[in-house]
Amino acid sequence: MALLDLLLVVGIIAGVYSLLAIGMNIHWGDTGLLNFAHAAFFAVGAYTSAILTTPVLETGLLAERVVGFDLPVVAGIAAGTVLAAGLGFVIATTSVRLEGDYLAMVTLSSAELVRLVIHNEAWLTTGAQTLKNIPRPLESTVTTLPVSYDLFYFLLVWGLVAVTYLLFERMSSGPFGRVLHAIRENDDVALALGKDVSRFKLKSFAIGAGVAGLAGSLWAHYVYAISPVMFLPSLTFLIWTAVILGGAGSYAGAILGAVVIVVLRQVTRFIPGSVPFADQLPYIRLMFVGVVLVVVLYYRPEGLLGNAQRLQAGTSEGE
Amino acid sequence: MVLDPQFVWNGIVVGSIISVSALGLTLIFGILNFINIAYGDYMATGAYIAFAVNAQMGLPLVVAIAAGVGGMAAGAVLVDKVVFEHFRTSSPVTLLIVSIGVAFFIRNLIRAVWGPSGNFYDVPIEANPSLFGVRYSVEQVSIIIASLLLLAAVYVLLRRTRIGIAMRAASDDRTLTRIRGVDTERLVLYVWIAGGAIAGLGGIMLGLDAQIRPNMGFTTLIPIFAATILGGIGDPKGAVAGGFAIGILQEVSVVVIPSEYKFAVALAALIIGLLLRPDGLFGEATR
Amino acid sequence: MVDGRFSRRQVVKTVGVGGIVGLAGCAGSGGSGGGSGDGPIPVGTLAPFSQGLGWVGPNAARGRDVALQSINEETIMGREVEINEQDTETNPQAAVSGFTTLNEAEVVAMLGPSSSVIPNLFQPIRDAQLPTLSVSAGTIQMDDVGGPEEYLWRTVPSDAIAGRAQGQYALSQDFTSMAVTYKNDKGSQSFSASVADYFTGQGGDQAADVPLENNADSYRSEVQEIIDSGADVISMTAGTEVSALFMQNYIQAGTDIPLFLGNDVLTPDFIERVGADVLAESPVFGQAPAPGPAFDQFEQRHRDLHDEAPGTFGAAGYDAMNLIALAAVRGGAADRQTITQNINPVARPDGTEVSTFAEGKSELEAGNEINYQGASNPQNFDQNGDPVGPFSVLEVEDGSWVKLTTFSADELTT
Amino acid sequence: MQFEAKNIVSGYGDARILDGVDLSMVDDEMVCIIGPNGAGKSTLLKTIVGIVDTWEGKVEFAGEDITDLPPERVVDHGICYVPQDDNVFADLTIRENLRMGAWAAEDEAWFDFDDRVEAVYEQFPVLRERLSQRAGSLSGGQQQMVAMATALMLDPDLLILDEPSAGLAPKLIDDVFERIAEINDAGTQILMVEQNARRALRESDRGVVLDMGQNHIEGTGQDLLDSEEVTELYLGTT
Repeated sequence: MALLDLLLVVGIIAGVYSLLAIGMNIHWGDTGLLNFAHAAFFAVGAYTSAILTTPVLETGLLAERVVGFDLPVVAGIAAGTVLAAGLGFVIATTSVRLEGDYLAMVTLSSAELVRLVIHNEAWLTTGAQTLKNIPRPLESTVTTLPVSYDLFYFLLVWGLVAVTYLLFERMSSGPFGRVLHAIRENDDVALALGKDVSRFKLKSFAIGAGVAGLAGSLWAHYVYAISPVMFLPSLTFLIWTAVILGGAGSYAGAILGAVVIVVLRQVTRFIPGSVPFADQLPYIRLMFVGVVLVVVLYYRPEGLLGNAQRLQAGTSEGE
Repeated sequence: MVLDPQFVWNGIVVGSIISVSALGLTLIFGILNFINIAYGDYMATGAYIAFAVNAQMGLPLVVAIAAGVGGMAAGAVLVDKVVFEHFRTSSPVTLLIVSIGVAFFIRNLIRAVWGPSGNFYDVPIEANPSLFGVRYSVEQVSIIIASLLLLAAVYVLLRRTRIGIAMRAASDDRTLTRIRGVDTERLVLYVWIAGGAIAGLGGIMLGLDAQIRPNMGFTTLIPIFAATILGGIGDPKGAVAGGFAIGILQEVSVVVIPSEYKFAVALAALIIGLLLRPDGLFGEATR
Repeated sequence: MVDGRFSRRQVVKTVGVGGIVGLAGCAGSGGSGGGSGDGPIPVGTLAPFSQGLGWVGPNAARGRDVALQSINEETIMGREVEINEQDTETNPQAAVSGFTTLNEAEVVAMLGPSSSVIPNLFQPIRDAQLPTLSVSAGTIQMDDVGGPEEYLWRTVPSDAIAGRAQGQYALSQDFTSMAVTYKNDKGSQSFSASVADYFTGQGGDQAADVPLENNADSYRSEVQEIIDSGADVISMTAGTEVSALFMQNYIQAGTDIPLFLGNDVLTPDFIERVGADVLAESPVFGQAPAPGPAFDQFEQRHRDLHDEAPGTFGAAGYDAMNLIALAAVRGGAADRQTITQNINPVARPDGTEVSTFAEGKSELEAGNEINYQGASNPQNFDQNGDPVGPFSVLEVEDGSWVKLTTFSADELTT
Repeated sequence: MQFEAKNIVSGYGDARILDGVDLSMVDDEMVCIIGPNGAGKSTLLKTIVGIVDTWEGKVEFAGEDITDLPPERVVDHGICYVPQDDNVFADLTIRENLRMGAWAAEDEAWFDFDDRVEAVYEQFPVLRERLSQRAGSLSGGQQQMVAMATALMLDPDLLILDEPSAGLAPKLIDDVFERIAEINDAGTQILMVEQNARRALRESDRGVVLDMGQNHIEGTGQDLLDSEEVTELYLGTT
């Protein structure tokens, strides 16, 4: 039983990461936008949902939060998704015209700015302190059923992954997706087709950010408590690795990449303390992530499930 | 609100460090034409090599600085040979992502070798002398002098020497530079040597003024990028001006905004800088 | 680092021996787990071993291994303890999967996590009924949580108590205006808020409130801001890294405003980092739980085992391991319920005072109740599983922290 | 000197642009390549100087094989090339541009930079007073002068020009062709691609018509100008 519990928990984390990767894939895989603000969208989803669904309960010296609504979880998740999409839209309106690597720097800075605000505006977010007692959806109902809550949540998360996957797959192969692909390959081509490139980029950015916000909400309602240290840039980089590993442009690849990353992290937990360099293990693991990123980009730039031809059209500029 | 001149002095010190670091970054960008996220980790590597020589092996600081600067110059070349060289024809975006992988690797290698917590060089901590109400330390004065010397040296290199002119030419138009008979791969080598050495020096300065930490470079990367971008990426003169602007703004900002938002100064400068003046303070578009 | 490898070798040795015993005894027991059988008793350590708080886990683990050494010599009813370490980083995702991994490994008790992730685990700990002793979470967010019903204790005192010790001493020195400055994170905010609350509650003024951003290059401007605020005493709370940099900038500023440090840095290591002479010359104070009678022998054994003095939370790790082991001995079984029910009894004030596992085991086997007197503090728990005990105010003299005065537990809790 | 390109095949990516081009030149000749847009004229020049890889075929100059040399090595064989666009370093001063032109020889004992600059000024007197001006701040015609002056710094045996008159005002076009003729008279072989075909053929010793990546017609400049087919298909009615 305990092993099943572990598998479910790892599965839930992998599901949340998959949603993040799906959101990143519409930006990078479909549209060719470099989004380095994913951790911020994740954070906005988590915090919006948490603030909306908790009352102002905290007492004591560190209880600085004065905002809380105690709304149903569903409202929180919906609002988290929408607000994250809104943030994506705002960031994109200012910067979507910038060239790829400049966009990366603006989005990275924006994400850090968001984190700084969350960290310091305690009246809204509890600041550096943990925002705790976040309710789990349907907890009282599920406990009356003969299934564990983790199983329920696992099914909920993966159900949403499946729905999102189908939606995005359909969108990507439909007319909207074709315009995004045209933009990814060359702004000018899309322009020549009479498409308002900026507007499509904005939509893409907002949609992907919304999915990341959904992931954030789901995660907040699972772990009971959130704090700003969960949303460092390294999370964004990890999702990048997942998307590139899985294959930019492929939603199945994005999910696969996320699952591989989460499972790899979990597997290394079983390495006994007796192996050489065990103390350095956490660092060696991250070094390995770096190596994977470079090696994949060199030997298999299209990733595990990506489409090599499309990739070539999108990213190699030549001299 | 009274502006304590101490804040300005602090800003000049921080600005010197940012300027030097931004200079190395912009040199590399000029020729390689991609944003190297691992640059901050090059700085940290330089600082740690010097730490190993100074605090762990007990050799004098001067020797340690030479080792850190030289070691990182060699390190930058090594990273190029192992990684970046294989991506020479890739797009700037691919290279940026590759550099994230390199950054992950280097930063965690440092943690694995030297541990995750901070260290200091073997320099005594004592009350600083003060002049006109401003406290200064020997290290700070050395940092400012060293950065001015370096900035002058790089200026001379880029304006007066043949290699320097070729570097500027290559950052302007790589193909035309080859047509003129320049082996740009060799130039790239020189740029990694110079950029790596400057990164190492910037890291050591930062370690001297602050603390040696595995992520010291990564966390300084945003102010450095802000300086580079504010000054016009690829433009050394702009990088220096941007560096001092960011450094002073950041330190003086505590008078007007809560100190927990000090870091936001660089973030905001970067965002606004990119949005309003993508070509930099001095305005000549490099892209 | 050399020290890390050294401690690891020790664990490897004990695990190795235990493993062989386990193989021999465990053949038939299948999945019944660590709670029964003759194999090694699995105990978890869930702590930050990497990222920002990456120093906490190793420090506590080294202290734990000192206890482990004698526990595995004496054995718990013939069985050794086998440690399973999981890293929480500072991230709930890592904490949750680390916790589930330990739960899956059927550990019977856990040396618990830091304040950064503990709120994520309140409920999972209750669900798993896994007795957990946090070795580093001082946060006042935990003041009203814990005790046997919630399977949760901590072996470090609440910041509220430490804050009072600092505030009382400051007031007794006739300081009236305090600037508080703290690393802008959860733990330091908690400590700092306790100090300020007590100080202003007793009639003092708060002159400034200056957060110290993590990863800053210098705190010179922050130091200057504090000096400019006109405070006559500074309360500074942060971990070793931020404290060391702040101290450097404070000393360089040449100010003579007295400075109180937080709990986490009252270590020989910190003196070494900042410099013994300069700390002795500056008006710098700190406060720490008045160490239990066991501290000196713990420190010596720590030096013998690891070749270095204990770091912050080392003694707390030692105490937590001893409490778990003694609880199992007292209850006569190494399972979660038994340990949960016996933590408070082995630390009860009316028992015979013991300060090592060997002493405690022989007293328990002789049928006597015991009162474990820890290395980090006496480890007497209140109803929320928080230790209460006396606090000392310290200053640096000749390269070590020496006691100036001590406040009794009564003075601090009333 | 003998220049010989045989059966050149090359292109970009998967696109085959040149499909077996032959070209030869002898001492002091000025040869002009004309042809419609997309015929591969510029690609031929880029292939010769090594910017575009040669897929098949062979290029020889003065008896040496230069087929697979990178651009920076082609210069060593006395061949200098002036691209059509982006042919000066905009951020560099004129003097610095000239120094870049002299790069390949600056360390050689026989080479005297100042002498060479003097010589170039005599051909392009307008440059003299603008020495420390940024090349990017010059007019299009002046930039073309700088580009040619830079290419002449090494006193090349073969000068390759890609559309030297593109985008220039008519008066300046005369000026440019005058310079080109002078350079040729001074003993430098010239290979150029020109859009302004009539004018170029008039100045040239020989002309080559390139179409669909292959040689089409070849002859002296005058022959081609007189040819009805050439006039009709490639020179238009201008």
